[in-house]
Amino acid sequence: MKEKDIKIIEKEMKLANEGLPEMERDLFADDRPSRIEPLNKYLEQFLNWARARSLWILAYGTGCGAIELRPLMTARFDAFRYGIAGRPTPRQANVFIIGGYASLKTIKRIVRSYEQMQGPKYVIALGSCTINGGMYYDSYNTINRIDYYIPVDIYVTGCMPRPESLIAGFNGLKKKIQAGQCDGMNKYADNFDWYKANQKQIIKDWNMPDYNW
Amino acid sequence: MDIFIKIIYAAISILVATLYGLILIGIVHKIYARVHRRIGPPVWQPILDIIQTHGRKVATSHGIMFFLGPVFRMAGGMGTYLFMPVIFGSVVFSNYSMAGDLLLVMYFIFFGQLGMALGAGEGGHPYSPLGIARGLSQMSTFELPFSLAVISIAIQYQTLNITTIVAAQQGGMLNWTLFTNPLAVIAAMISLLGMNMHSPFSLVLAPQEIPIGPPIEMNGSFLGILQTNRALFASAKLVLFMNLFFGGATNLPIMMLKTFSIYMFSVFIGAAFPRFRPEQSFRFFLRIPTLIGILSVIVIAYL
Amino acid sequence: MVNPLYLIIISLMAGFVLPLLDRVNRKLSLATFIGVLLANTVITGFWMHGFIQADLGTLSFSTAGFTAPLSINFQLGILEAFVLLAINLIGLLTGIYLLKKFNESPLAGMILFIMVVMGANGLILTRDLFNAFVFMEILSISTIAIITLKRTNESLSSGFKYMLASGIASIFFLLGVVFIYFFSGSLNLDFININFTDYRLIAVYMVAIALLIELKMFPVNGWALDVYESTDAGVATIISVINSTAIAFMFYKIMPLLPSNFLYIFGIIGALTYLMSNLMGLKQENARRLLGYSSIGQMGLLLASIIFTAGLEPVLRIMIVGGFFLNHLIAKTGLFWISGLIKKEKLKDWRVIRSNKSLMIMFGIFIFALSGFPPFAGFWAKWEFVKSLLAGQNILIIALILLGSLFEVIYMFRWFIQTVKGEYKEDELSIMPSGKVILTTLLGTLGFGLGILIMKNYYGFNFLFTLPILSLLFIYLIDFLPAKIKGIMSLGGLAYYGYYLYTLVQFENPIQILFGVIFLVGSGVNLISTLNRSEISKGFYGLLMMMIFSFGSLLIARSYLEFFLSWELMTIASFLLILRGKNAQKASLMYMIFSIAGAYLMMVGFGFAPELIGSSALITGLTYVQLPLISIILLALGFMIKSGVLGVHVWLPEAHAEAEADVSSFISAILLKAGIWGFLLVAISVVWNAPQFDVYYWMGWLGVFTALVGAFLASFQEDAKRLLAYSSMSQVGYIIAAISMLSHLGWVSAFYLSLNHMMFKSALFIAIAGVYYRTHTRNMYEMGGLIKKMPLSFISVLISIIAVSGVPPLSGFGSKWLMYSSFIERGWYLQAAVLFFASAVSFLYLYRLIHTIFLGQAKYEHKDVKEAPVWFIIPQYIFIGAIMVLSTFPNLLIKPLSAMASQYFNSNIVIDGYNVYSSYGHWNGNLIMLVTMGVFIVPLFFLILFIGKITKVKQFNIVYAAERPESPQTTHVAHNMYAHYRKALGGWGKPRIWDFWHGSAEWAHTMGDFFRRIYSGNGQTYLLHIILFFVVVFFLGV
Amino acid sequence: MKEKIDRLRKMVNVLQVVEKHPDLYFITLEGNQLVMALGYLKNTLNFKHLAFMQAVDYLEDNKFMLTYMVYNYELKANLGVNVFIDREESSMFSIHRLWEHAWQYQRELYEMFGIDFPGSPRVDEPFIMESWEEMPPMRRDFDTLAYSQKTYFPRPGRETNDPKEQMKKAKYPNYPDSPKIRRDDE
Repeated sequence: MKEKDIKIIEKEMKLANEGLPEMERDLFADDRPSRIEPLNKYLEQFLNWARARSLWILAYGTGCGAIELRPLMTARFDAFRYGIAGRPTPRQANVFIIGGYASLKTIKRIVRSYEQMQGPKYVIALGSCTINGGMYYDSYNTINRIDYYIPVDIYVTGCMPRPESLIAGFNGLKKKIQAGQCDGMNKYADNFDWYKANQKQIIKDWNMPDYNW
Repeated sequence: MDIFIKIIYAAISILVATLYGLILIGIVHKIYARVHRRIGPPVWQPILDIIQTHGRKVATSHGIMFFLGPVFRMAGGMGTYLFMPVIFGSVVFSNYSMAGDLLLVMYFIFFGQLGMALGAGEGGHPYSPLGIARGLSQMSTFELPFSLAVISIAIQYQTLNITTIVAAQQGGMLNWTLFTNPLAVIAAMISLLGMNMHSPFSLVLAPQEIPIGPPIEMNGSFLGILQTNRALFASAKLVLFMNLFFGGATNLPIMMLKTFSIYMFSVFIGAAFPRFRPEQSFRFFLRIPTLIGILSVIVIAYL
Repeated sequence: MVNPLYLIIISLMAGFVLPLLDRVNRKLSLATFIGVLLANTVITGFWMHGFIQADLGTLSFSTAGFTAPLSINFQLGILEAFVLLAINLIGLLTGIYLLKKFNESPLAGMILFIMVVMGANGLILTRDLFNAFVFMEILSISTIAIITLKRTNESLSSGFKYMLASGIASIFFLLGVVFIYFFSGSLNLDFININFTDYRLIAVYMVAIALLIELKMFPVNGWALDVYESTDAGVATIISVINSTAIAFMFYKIMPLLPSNFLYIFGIIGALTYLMSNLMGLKQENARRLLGYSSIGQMGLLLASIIFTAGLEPVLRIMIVGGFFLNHLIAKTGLFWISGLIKKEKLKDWRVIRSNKSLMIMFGIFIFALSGFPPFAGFWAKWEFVKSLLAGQNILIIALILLGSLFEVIYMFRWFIQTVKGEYKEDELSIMPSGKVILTTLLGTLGFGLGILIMKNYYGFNFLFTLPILSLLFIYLIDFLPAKIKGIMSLGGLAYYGYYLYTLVQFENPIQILFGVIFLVGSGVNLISTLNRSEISKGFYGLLMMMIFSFGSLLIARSYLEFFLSWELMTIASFLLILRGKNAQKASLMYMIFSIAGAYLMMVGFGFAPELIGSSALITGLTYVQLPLISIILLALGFMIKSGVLGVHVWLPEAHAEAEADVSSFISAILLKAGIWGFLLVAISVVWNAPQFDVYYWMGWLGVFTALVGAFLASFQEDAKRLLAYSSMSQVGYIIAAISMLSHLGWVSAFYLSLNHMMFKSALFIAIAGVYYRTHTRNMYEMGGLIKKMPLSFISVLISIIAVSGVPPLSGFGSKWLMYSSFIERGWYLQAAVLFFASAVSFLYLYRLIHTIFLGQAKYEHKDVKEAPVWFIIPQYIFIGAIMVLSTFPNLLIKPLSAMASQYFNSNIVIDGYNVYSSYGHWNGNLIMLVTMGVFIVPLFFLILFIGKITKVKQFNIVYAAERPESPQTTHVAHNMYAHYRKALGGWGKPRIWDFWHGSAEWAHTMGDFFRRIYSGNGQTYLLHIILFFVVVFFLGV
Repeated sequence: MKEKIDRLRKMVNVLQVVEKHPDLYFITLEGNQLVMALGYLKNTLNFKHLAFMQAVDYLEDNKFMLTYMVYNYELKANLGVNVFIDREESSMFSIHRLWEHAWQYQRELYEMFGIDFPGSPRVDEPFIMESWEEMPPMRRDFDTLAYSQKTYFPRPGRETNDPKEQMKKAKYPNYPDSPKIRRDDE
């Protein structure tokens, strides 16, 4: 079989959704995420330009770092002037800020929310805990490397990083987006099985579909 | 040939109105930011947002009705706009006002709302019907003072034809309905608060209660269309109010000035008041504004 | 002509001979017994035949070779012959019915039976007062004896009470006779020719009171109830029918002697008896006692009718009195017989009757006959009686009688419904003696035939007006065929009927064609949905066709009676159709009660209306008469009850919800329009002959608030059909308000709305029927997400609700536009605002309907639900197609409708191409459609272009605050969806009208119970009643 | 306070009384008398408020110590009630009928230490450790570092410093050692 054919078959392959009870399998979609190529280079450049100026954060504080988002959005630092706005639903947001440590319980929700975001989507990992576990590196309950579970575009170090560093992170993200280097969505689709295996390794009661559309 | 020119005119008219509506929203953001002592986003931020949402590469759909919901909404906004004359005496901006009168416009507003409600309903998210139930209920209550105001001005001008109503208000500021029939205008302006869904009447989107209500499942281009419509629809409503109560407009700058002022009315009230609970909002509309509306009808019809 | 003496002689002879024959053989005596009764019947039959053949006048037969006044003389006229035939026939049939019993009991029974019949015959025939007394005594004593034959404690005690009462009555009678003789010098009724005024009054008064006591008038009738309760069915028949008839006839004979003010009081007593005994009957649970109350009531009615028809021409009088008499005779005999067959005391135990189909049908026939439904004699009698009472301005009597009749209908139908629909177990089956069943069936057929006879011969109704009944009978004959065949036959029949009406009857007015389309074409399309029935569906198509043909008759009725007849037939058919629903007991009873109340209002309203001139259809005929205000109000109220206007709407949701799925659409879409049609007819009359008082202004308000309240109530329903029912109420409110405007534009919008409502409401009801057929639930919160399973139904519901809501571009907007324009034009500003509010509220229930059923979360149990059956889909799409065509080309409809309305008003709308101009605004339906399509297509293409890669997800793929949904039930927002609105409405959201009607019902029952207490069951109390009655009535009269 | 404890003594066997502070006493009771004592404390001695409950793992003694901290609003004083329970068959009476909110603490203790409270509502539902399959993580014989390294993909190259040493080395080389803080239990 040719490589091309294998790709097509992989694309069409449905997810097993084995974590779900038989009754519920009809209620969840079982499509695999797939790689999406841009239509046109110049159009994509234009869109990236716009994307970089309209960053919609998912309003989901996954850890203690979420406390830094309040000063970021309010009068002191006013991130809205850069086109950074909050959005209450992952369907509409395109930036996901992992706010610090991700516990076992949270990582499940992070994965779900990340998968429910519609690409192109970007992840900012905030604080040391997301990089190597930070001060919780030896905790039984805190994951050490967030990029083993979802693709990350920008890390902001510190414990806690102040809003200024967060804004710096956003600026970095903007530059990356405008340069067309933020391709987390496709990375996730390409390495879907690897990510999924990592996730499943720690989330033992996997009671959701393999990909939360 | 005539038809093609008409279509081109309509397209121009809609484009202008949409851009104007988007800028209007941008200005509102700016004003809110200034009230908060922030700098605020650029006024063209809504346009960037729309490009961004349309630029999403993937989208999820819950079915045909979900797919068509935003289309219905947009059609409702475009239709509402197109069935109104925007600028008095202008050929380009007279739109399709010959298709019907004020009643048509009032009912076409529902077209988009109903379609969107159905689309959001198919999304299956519980917040959608919650928001819609709130929205429909509130809509039914603020329609009452509004319809009383409309009836009042229909009696006043002996017509339901918007162009004629505008024509009757020409020739000086004192000919505006605002001064000839102030009670009706008060009732209508209060119901405009409900229509614009700024706080204290922001029951539908209610970010802290049912974030963000009906469009919670809308993503990508669906959202983009909804946002475009939000701008167009806002300007359509403002144009309607301008035509009915504030003497209409004879050229584009006047139109922008007037609609901007009308919009600021609800914006400032929205910036100053916290949100009502649903039943408080319904009761509010069914009390004072309705009484003012009834009074306006009685004053015009029988006194 | 046989000498009437033979009647007496044969009976007396038999009395002597029977013991001898019985010695020989019981069979022989039984044969003689039947022979005597048969001979009586045959003789009276010959007389009747003779009188019908030739007008012989009245014949007088004297006895003992002398002529009156020297001897006792018998008078025999057509009246006597008729009554004699009737009671002898009943005597014969009852004799046969009791044959088995007589075979086993002592001989005395037979002899006493013959004596009763003889006493009754004598009482009817004789003209001599003292002789009458003798016969009365024979009658009473043999009745008492026959009661006590049963030898149970109850029957002995009731016989004793009877004896007490009849003893006093006899004393009064005898004293009265003595006084009469003393004052006038004669005992012969033909020769008493003085005026009984001043002190001489007491003479006739005593005689009359004696007869009233014997006739069991209120309140001196406590003893009679015990008698009815304790005796055998056959004996009760004798007392209720033979005995009472003879005494009533006696009263008729002494009537000329009575002064008119006393007659009036006696008449009121009769009517009051009817009212009170029916009121007390409300609370009864014992079948025999219930029948007793009914019998007493009927006697009161009979008495009132005898008295109040005194001035009428003889034929009419016979029609009325004879109608009541025969109706009572047949129905009551039949019911008593059935009670003998059932042998159950409690009303609810009568459900065993369902084991015998023909008996059950007969039971229904008797109940319908007793309640005064066409085609039975009671219907015609009541109609004519009310008319004649109205001519005499006796409003009080009408009120008493109609109220009494309403109560009678209530308990009769409650009984009927309990019996027909109650739960019953197979092992409760009791084997009925087939002979008696045949007898009962014979009796029922007799009653039915009699009614038809009156209908055909007295009134000479057109074939078309009997068609509903004939179709019922015909389809009953072929009821064994499968439902599909019957359905297709019905459809064919309906098509031919429509064609026939259109071509041959020649509608006089285009409005008839409009309503013809609503009634007949609408029914035809709706009929398709019934083809889904796979079982035989016994009785369904007969009733359905009866209803549909009645609609047709309503259209072409040329007189009030034709209209009312068709109306009542429609009521019967629709009632029975509703009753077919699984849990329709309460619903159908409420429907019946409200329908009957409405029908009575209409009856009185028609009675007040002036006579029509010529024989054109009502829609033309009514334009030439000026209806008095009272008539307008009553008729309008009657029609509004049928269309479910605010205040009397309580039957509507129940009936819609509980009727079978495919019947509901008929009720909502078409039956309600019958009310509209009637309302329109009244309005047409008003347009030409305006009344002094602007009653239509208030009806307009009523309609407006119906629309608003209906919309609110619909929004708060959990049951899909109930929601649609309230929605119908709301829409009917619009129509009523629009008609009430009495303006051109108003009527155009009313017509437009009527047609539109028929189409979208049919489509909605059929769609919901399809959903119900698949999901087996009506609760909307138990459904959800069916759009993927039933897309076709979804589309039709979608189009329909857009049409209901009035959102452009569909046809609903046309109606809204016309309506608001007309309201503003007419100057009804505040009404228009309320309607705006109502139509905004209607979005609430419409969204709820479509969302909770088709959108949101699908349930596990509906995983394998399929699209509705094709028979449900076809009619929906016919309606949807029609809606779409009319939406695109609204002038197809507006033009003819405008022409219809401009017969009555000056047209003030201008139609220019696709433009419609009113004096206030304009509307171009076609352009709106095009623009809407344009603005719809542009964003659609835009979306398709820009959407990117789209993934179709399933119902649980929702953003659920980073969680996943627990189950569809907890994720679907459906139950109590508008709780916040209800909360906001506060006290305004309470069902006050329900409370009012419940309170009324409660009150009536309490009153019934209260009055029932005066019958303590104690003989002495009864005597006290009699004495008090005697005194009070006397002083009332003086 | 003392008086209250004396009154308690009449009811139950108080093994040990420690006064940390005039407003803070700790007493040790026998496990089977705990519920009775707490009930008496709550209803009669007016310790109306259960501030918290906690467990300490005495691995060496093979015991858990449970501490119930109750508070008296009149005295404005805390009383810690300690009981020792067996570590192997760790189980204690539930007190959710005395203080309804205790069920939440008991659920947490069940999850973190594996101490069972029979009859306590929802005691076996996961509190924060969804899908935890190892031994209860707060037990001292559970090696979290090893578990974390085994499970959570540790990022190589990480350096861990003692904050005190690090600060001293990097910023304040001349800073004197702080006097050793004496702790009561030493």
